[in-house]
Amino acid sequence: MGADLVVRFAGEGGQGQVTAAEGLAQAAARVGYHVQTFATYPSQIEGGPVWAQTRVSTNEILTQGDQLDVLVALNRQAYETHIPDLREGGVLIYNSRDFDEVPEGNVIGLDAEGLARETGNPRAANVIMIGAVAQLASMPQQLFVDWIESRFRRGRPNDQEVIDGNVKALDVGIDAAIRSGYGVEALDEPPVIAETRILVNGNSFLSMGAIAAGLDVFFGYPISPATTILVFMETALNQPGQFVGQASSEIESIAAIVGGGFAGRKAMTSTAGPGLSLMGEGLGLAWMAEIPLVVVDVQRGGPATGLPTKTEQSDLFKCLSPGHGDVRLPVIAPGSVAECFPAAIYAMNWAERYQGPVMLLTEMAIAERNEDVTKPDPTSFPIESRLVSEGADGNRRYAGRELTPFPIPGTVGASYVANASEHDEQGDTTHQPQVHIDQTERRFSKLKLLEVGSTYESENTSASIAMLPWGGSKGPARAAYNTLRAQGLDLGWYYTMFIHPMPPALLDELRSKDLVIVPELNYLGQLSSVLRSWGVNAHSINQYTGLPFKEGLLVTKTQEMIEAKSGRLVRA
Amino acid sequence: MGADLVVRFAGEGGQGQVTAAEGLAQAAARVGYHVQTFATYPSQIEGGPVWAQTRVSTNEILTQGDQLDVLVALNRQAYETHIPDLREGGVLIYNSRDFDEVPEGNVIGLDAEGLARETGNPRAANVIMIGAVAQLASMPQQLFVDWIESRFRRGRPNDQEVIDGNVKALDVGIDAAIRSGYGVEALDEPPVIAETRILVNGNSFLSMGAIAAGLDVFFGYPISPATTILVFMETALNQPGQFVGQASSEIESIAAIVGGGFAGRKAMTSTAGPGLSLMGEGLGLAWMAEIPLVVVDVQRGGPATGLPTKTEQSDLFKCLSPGHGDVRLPVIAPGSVAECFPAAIYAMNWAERYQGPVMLLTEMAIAERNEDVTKPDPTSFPIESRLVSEGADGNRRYAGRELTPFPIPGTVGASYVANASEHDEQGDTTHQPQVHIDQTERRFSKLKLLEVGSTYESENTSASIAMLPWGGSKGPARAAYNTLRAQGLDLGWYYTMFIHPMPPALLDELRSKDLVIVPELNYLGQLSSVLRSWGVNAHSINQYTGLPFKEGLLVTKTQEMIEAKSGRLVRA
Amino acid sequence: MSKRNPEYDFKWCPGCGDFGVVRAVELALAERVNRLKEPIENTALIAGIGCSGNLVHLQEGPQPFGFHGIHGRALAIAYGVKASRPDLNVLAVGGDGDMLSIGAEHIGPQAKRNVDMTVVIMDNGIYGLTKGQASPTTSFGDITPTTPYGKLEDALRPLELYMALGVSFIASGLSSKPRELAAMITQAMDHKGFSIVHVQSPCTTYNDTYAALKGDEANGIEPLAVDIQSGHDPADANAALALVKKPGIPIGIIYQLANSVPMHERLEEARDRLKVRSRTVDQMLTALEI
Amino acid sequence: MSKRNPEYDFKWCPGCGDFGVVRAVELALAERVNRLKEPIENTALIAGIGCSGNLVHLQEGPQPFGFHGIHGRALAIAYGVKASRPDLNVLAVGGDGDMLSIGAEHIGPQAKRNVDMTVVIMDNGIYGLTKGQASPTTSFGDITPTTPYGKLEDALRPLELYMALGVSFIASGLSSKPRELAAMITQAMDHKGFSIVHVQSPCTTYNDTYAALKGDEANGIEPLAVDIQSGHDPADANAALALVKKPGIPIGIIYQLANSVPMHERLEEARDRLKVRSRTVDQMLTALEI
Ligand SMILES: Cc1ncc(C[n+]2csc(CCOP(=O)(O)OP(=O)(O)O)c2C)c(N)n1
Ligand SMILES: Cc1ncc(C[n+]2csc(CCOP(=O)(O)OP(=O)(O)O)c2C)c(N)n1
Ligand code: SF4
Ligand code: SF4
Ligand SMILES: [Mg+2]
Ligand SMILES: [Mg+2]
Repeated sequence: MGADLVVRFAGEGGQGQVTAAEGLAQAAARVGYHVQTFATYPSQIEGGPVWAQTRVSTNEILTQGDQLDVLVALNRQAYETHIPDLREGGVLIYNSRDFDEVPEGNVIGLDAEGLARETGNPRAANVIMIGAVAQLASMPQQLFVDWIESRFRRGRPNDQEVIDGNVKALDVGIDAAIRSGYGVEALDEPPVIAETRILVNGNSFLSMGAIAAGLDVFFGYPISPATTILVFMETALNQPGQFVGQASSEIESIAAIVGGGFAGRKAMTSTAGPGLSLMGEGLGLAWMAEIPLVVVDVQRGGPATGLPTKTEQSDLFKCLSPGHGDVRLPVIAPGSVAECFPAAIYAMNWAERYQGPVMLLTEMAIAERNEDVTKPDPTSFPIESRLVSEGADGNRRYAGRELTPFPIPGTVGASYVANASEHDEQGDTTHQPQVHIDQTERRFSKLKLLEVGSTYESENTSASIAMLPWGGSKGPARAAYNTLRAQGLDLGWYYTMFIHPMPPALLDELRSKDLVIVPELNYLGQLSSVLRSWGVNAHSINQYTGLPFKEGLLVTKTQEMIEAKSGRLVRA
Repeated sequence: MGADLVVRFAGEGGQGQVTAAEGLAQAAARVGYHVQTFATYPSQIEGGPVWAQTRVSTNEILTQGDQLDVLVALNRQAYETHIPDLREGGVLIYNSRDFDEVPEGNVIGLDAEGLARETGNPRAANVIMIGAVAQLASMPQQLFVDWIESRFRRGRPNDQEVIDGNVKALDVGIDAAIRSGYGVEALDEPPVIAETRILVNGNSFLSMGAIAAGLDVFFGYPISPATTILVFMETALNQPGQFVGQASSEIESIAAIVGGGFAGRKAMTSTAGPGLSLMGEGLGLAWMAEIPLVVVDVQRGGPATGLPTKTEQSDLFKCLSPGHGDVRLPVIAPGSVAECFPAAIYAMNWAERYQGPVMLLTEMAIAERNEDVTKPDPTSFPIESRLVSEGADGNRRYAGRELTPFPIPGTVGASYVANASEHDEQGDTTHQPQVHIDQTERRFSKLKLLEVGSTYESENTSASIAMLPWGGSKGPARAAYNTLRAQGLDLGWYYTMFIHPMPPALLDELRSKDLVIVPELNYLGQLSSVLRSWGVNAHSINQYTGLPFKEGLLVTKTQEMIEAKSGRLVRA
Repeated sequence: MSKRNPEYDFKWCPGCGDFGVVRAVELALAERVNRLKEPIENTALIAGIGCSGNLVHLQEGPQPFGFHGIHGRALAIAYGVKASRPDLNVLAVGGDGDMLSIGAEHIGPQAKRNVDMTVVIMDNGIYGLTKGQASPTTSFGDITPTTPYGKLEDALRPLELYMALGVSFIASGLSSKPRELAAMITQAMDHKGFSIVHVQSPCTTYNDTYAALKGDEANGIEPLAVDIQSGHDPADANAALALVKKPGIPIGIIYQLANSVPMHERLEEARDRLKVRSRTVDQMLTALEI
Repeated sequence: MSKRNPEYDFKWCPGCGDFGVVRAVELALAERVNRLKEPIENTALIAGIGCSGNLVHLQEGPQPFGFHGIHGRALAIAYGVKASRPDLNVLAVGGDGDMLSIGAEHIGPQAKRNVDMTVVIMDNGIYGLTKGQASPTTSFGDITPTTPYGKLEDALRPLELYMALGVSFIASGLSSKPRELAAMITQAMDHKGFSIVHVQSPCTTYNDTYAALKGDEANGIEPLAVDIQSGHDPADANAALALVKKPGIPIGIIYQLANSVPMHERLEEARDRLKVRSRTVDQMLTALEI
């Protein structure tokens, strides 16, 4: 019996890999296992190399899994690409149509398409594969029958027929696995979890968080991997007074949410790198005119058009300094699907609290993967709304160096000019040196408000060397950390989703370390670079493959870095 | 006798301050003095507070001058604003129309407009003021008669009449000063300078440098303080094969120069902060597709629309990381008008040498001020042009991790796809992890080529504390440095216009210092922050007033910082 | 001018057409406040960047809410304001460079959505604030600092563009006639949908077109600006198109779509028709329970 | 497909209209190479981002120089290429989202300059690559992931827009007729000035309009696409305008300005006429000598 099962379905786009991986996850989650999926595919609608992976576990899942227990290779190229990841003793299920000879090892050859056609349902090839996988891992057939039922019961006349066909396909797969005689370690009993769980991906969970925080209006332009947030909002945000608009470009999106924020609404957009690059001027405008709003950046591979469907953490510099001039935006970066919901609430609250733009920085690997998480109680999160001007002295909008009440259009006596040129307290343009000093300091002093209530994780804080991952590298980093600690390494652990402003106590702790190791998915070592500018001796473990970290690699790289500690680590 | 004369003309827009200051400078330069002007005005066409200043000196001029020998106040408000800058013993010339009582001190009241009308040339009020100033500083009348001659001799029938009127006005001013009995220290004899000198502003000199480097095409959208480069190019770049276009926006500008660079031409645009913020995506494209081009950013006050006609050094973060993803652009920042010419040549050469985008970062205070500089010999600068593909293997454009020959459209056998998505060696899109690794490293490795031949200034290198200014803060920093050294302070001096990549030897020296003091005109301490991330213990002296540093302030702040050296200096 | 800040330091040049436009906006807003008994604070005035955009700071008397943002984006910001707050009266103002060059992309989308707002475009055929460069409406052949050999690009014909994009209300006015202009702005604000009032507002410093607009009948110089004849029916799209295709600049109400349905009414109608029911976050979460 | 990279992994869906467009581009370029004895490397093919833009990688046979940049900017890049190198044949390709939504601002300026290049717009009335959201040409009322209650924005009428912007050559084609389309592209490339070939190129996955375009005469369903009658004179702007204002989509050459003078010829003419003499840098410097 084992704690873990990692299965990968790999082939050409259109062969149902993603459905298979999600089906496996849904079925396993239903009986109480923890699950996590991951999929990667090229930027096109049909075809191209696609693979999807599911990890099922009795423990909390930190990574998608370095090594495969079962590899389902739907064509030869997939076999060649992925076979190195199959662990010793693992089982390969391959599409026998595409192979002239039988590969070595524990292998099950299946002509899935042919068999599917025989069941009368040519599209059920991936269900056959699921059946074989389920059998290999000794998972009960009923689980998957239930999943088929829930997936295909849609109130159409031929539902039963489709369901029966798929169950037949399932059984074909199960039979084939039985006949092969192979198996992988059976899973332990699922854990008993008291809380209600949901299975959700990062973008949906983030969207729900924003709505829970009171989101009123949303404008967005389609772009992978952020489009699903726009699409989610289209049907979710439709109460009277709410509005969702597909913008004509990201330049319109950012300008429109600036308009929404100015109008007194809680406003958001979502985009990815290329769109973010177009929002630089608009974000500067929001900073300067003090307009609350949230921009979600779902990172993909950069720069430029880059790798639209791959994951990376290379937009941090851009989020902190999106435009020219003295601007440093607040940035919150969730580290897992589970954190997306609270992160969105924090981001919305921050925008309202300091009356300015906030970056919610996430990434493809979190956005699209499904995870089981505890169902949150939306009412348990404090929701903040901006301090509002009553009108009496509304047009001293920009008075002083502290937060002032926000004048909402329509409020009698509160009119002012929201101004992106340097301005006096009522928003009239002026270029007097003292005014620029005062207003610059006003804009930065408001960031202090965001230091209240933000938290961080820490562990083994007495160690002089610490690991500090950010965003989606949290899970793999934690897995590596656990391994290294188990090996006896004296390593500290720190983590926060609050990148800027960073909790001051955390920053103080980090400054006291000899070395802070930052695993991040970029070339430049963006967070470590920023941390060094903040006085922390931080250095990165970099990866820029378009894929998430593997635990094993982080273990090795961390060991190497600690050994090289005395060397020159700065990358200019 | 003295080395220096500092005169300020202050009033309302339209009163001829800039002409007066420039006239004084031209006349003084003609007889061999060093001169520097500075003007500041609001973002509007008529009216508003405007002042212009001229410094005349027998020595090389480092700053516009902290204290005034003569203040010409054309209205009451100007008097009130600027009188604190008049040094003890200095002379105030004021517009008596606007004053009810006579101000204290050495004052000359002149109804310049009334007197001008009497001379028959109502627009000559500023020439009267010049006359008074000249007399105060004991400068020969003939100097200004020559200047008037050269300025108003335009081949029109009434030239002589206009010239006579202005000479009359000049004499009125001279008489008034003589009658007053006041004077300021007379200037020493001008120095004898062997080289030919020219009087030029930063934007013109930069433009000429770019043309000397072989600029073919230029596209730009008007924006202060960069517009004058576009306007310069419109009439300067008109040989067959050259092209200048007013773009419909900065998004079009950047895209068009990307097109120009791709087409095999040397291409440039110029803009200021708001335009730069719109170019983030296009600059990422140029980085990714490896297109040589130069973007001039003439910094003004930021963020957003900010302070369009004021000076600041707050776009450095944005220049280094203009867009999303792993991008770090080369940045060259000239430190004076004199450096604008070579800086433009270096920027053009760099773009060609590493085949990618280069930022030429300057600022309003350099762009618009006039300085006397040695006339350069354009043929004495080595001009570089990209390595060109002969066609034989042109479509392995992106092969390997080193520079490859650039295929010029039209070359038979050299076709490829210039691609801003991740791509293989011939430019076809691919998202394979290894390709992204290789191409990312290729893009960064090319930056190494720019470390060749770049230089820096250094002085008193044994000191453990050093000053490292950048851009237009070089002059005031040098003035302060000289004063501090004269006071016996053991302070090192470093300066380079090559901000990124910084000369490696310089970076090594800086890393060895206990403290590197970076005077910069921004709030965030942008260069010191970057230097800290590069392992240098750098800290900034910040100013964000829209105006250049004064020497005196830098002296004080440097002393304070050295005293506080042990304190916490990092600004997060 | 914001009442509490008489020192606000921006000034237009003497004779600048924008003086007439700000007067017209003041008149139209005052009339609206009076007629609808709606506070002026219910109006959001979103300005572009240019001499023209400074109108937002130069209004005399009671002040609407103002927004002075970045160059070219007034319409996109105004769209966000109106989508968020259909109860507000949204007015956007800007220059020909702002609205027809860098901001040109924002007209079509608002027209297609028929966002219920009014745009006043101050066309002086030049970039005023940046000192006289050519704009899209600068005439072919004109010499400016950026067109030293004469402008080599054809001039844009804005009224034709608005027609092609389906702008549902189009008027053309003169800054020199602030009362007439005010009446047009009033009508545009009353129109349910996206309305443009395109104003000839000469730049006395860089492109003084007063004389050309007015003509000199005595000396046989035809005026560029021609009043639309009283028989014109703005509801007739073909007649409107014919009008804008003629040489010269027609002055008056050019086009008004009958039964125009603005964006927020379209949305309401669709939500009602489809009986769209919104779910609470808790309901969304519950649907995902394992 | 670049000849040395058969593994290039982008694929269009079966039946995608873009297959016909790439074929037409190949044919037109081959014909040009043949007729003008000009190497194919003299053509620069500038692509937008979208399924359509991938055309630049999917050409079979001899390859022109290609550029695959960023979303919406193909025309602006192409402008830079042509301005820099009037000797190149410049062809830009992209989708309806690319060219008419995010990139909409770039059509007017190139039209006004009359930049001598050809644009092929693959209009499928949808955002293909991002999985089926509404584009400016998606019909009013259509349900897509971003218009769950039906599209509430009016559809853009691109041909009318091109006419209003003064595009000097306008053709409208069908991806299902690659030879006819190739002939249009040839004519557009031969035209001296800014030319647009607007192609109906259905998206079989998200917006399959093949049937609607073709109609079903037997069952009384009028085709959306209607061949232009042979009597039409493309030099007649009024006739062209009338054509594009009719319901349905006219197929054929809609408009061609007679005696069109492209940007680079305008510039040359002005430089010659004014006898513009360029100064060396040394001369510029000397003029500033003190
Ligand atoms: C992104 C950006 N680009 C350029 C500018 C500089 N700029 C300010 S106003 C203006 C154009 C002014 O022309 P117009 O819109 O016609 O207004 P006018 O001054 O003529 O009223 C420009 C280019 C800017 N502020 N922002
Ligand atoms: C700045 C930016 N925004 C958004 C995207 C995402 N994106 C890629 S293609 C596309 C639209 C595709 O539609 P269309 O242009 O009609 O081309 P099609 O795929 O239909 O051929 C979008 C929005 C992007 N790449 N860059
Ligand atoms: S420059 Fe022209 S538009 Fe600007 S204020 Fe002066 S007259 Fe008016
Ligand atoms: S999604 Fe549509 S446009 Fe894209 S390849 Fe498939 S059919 Fe063609
Ligand atoms: Mg204008
Ligand atoms: Mg499309």
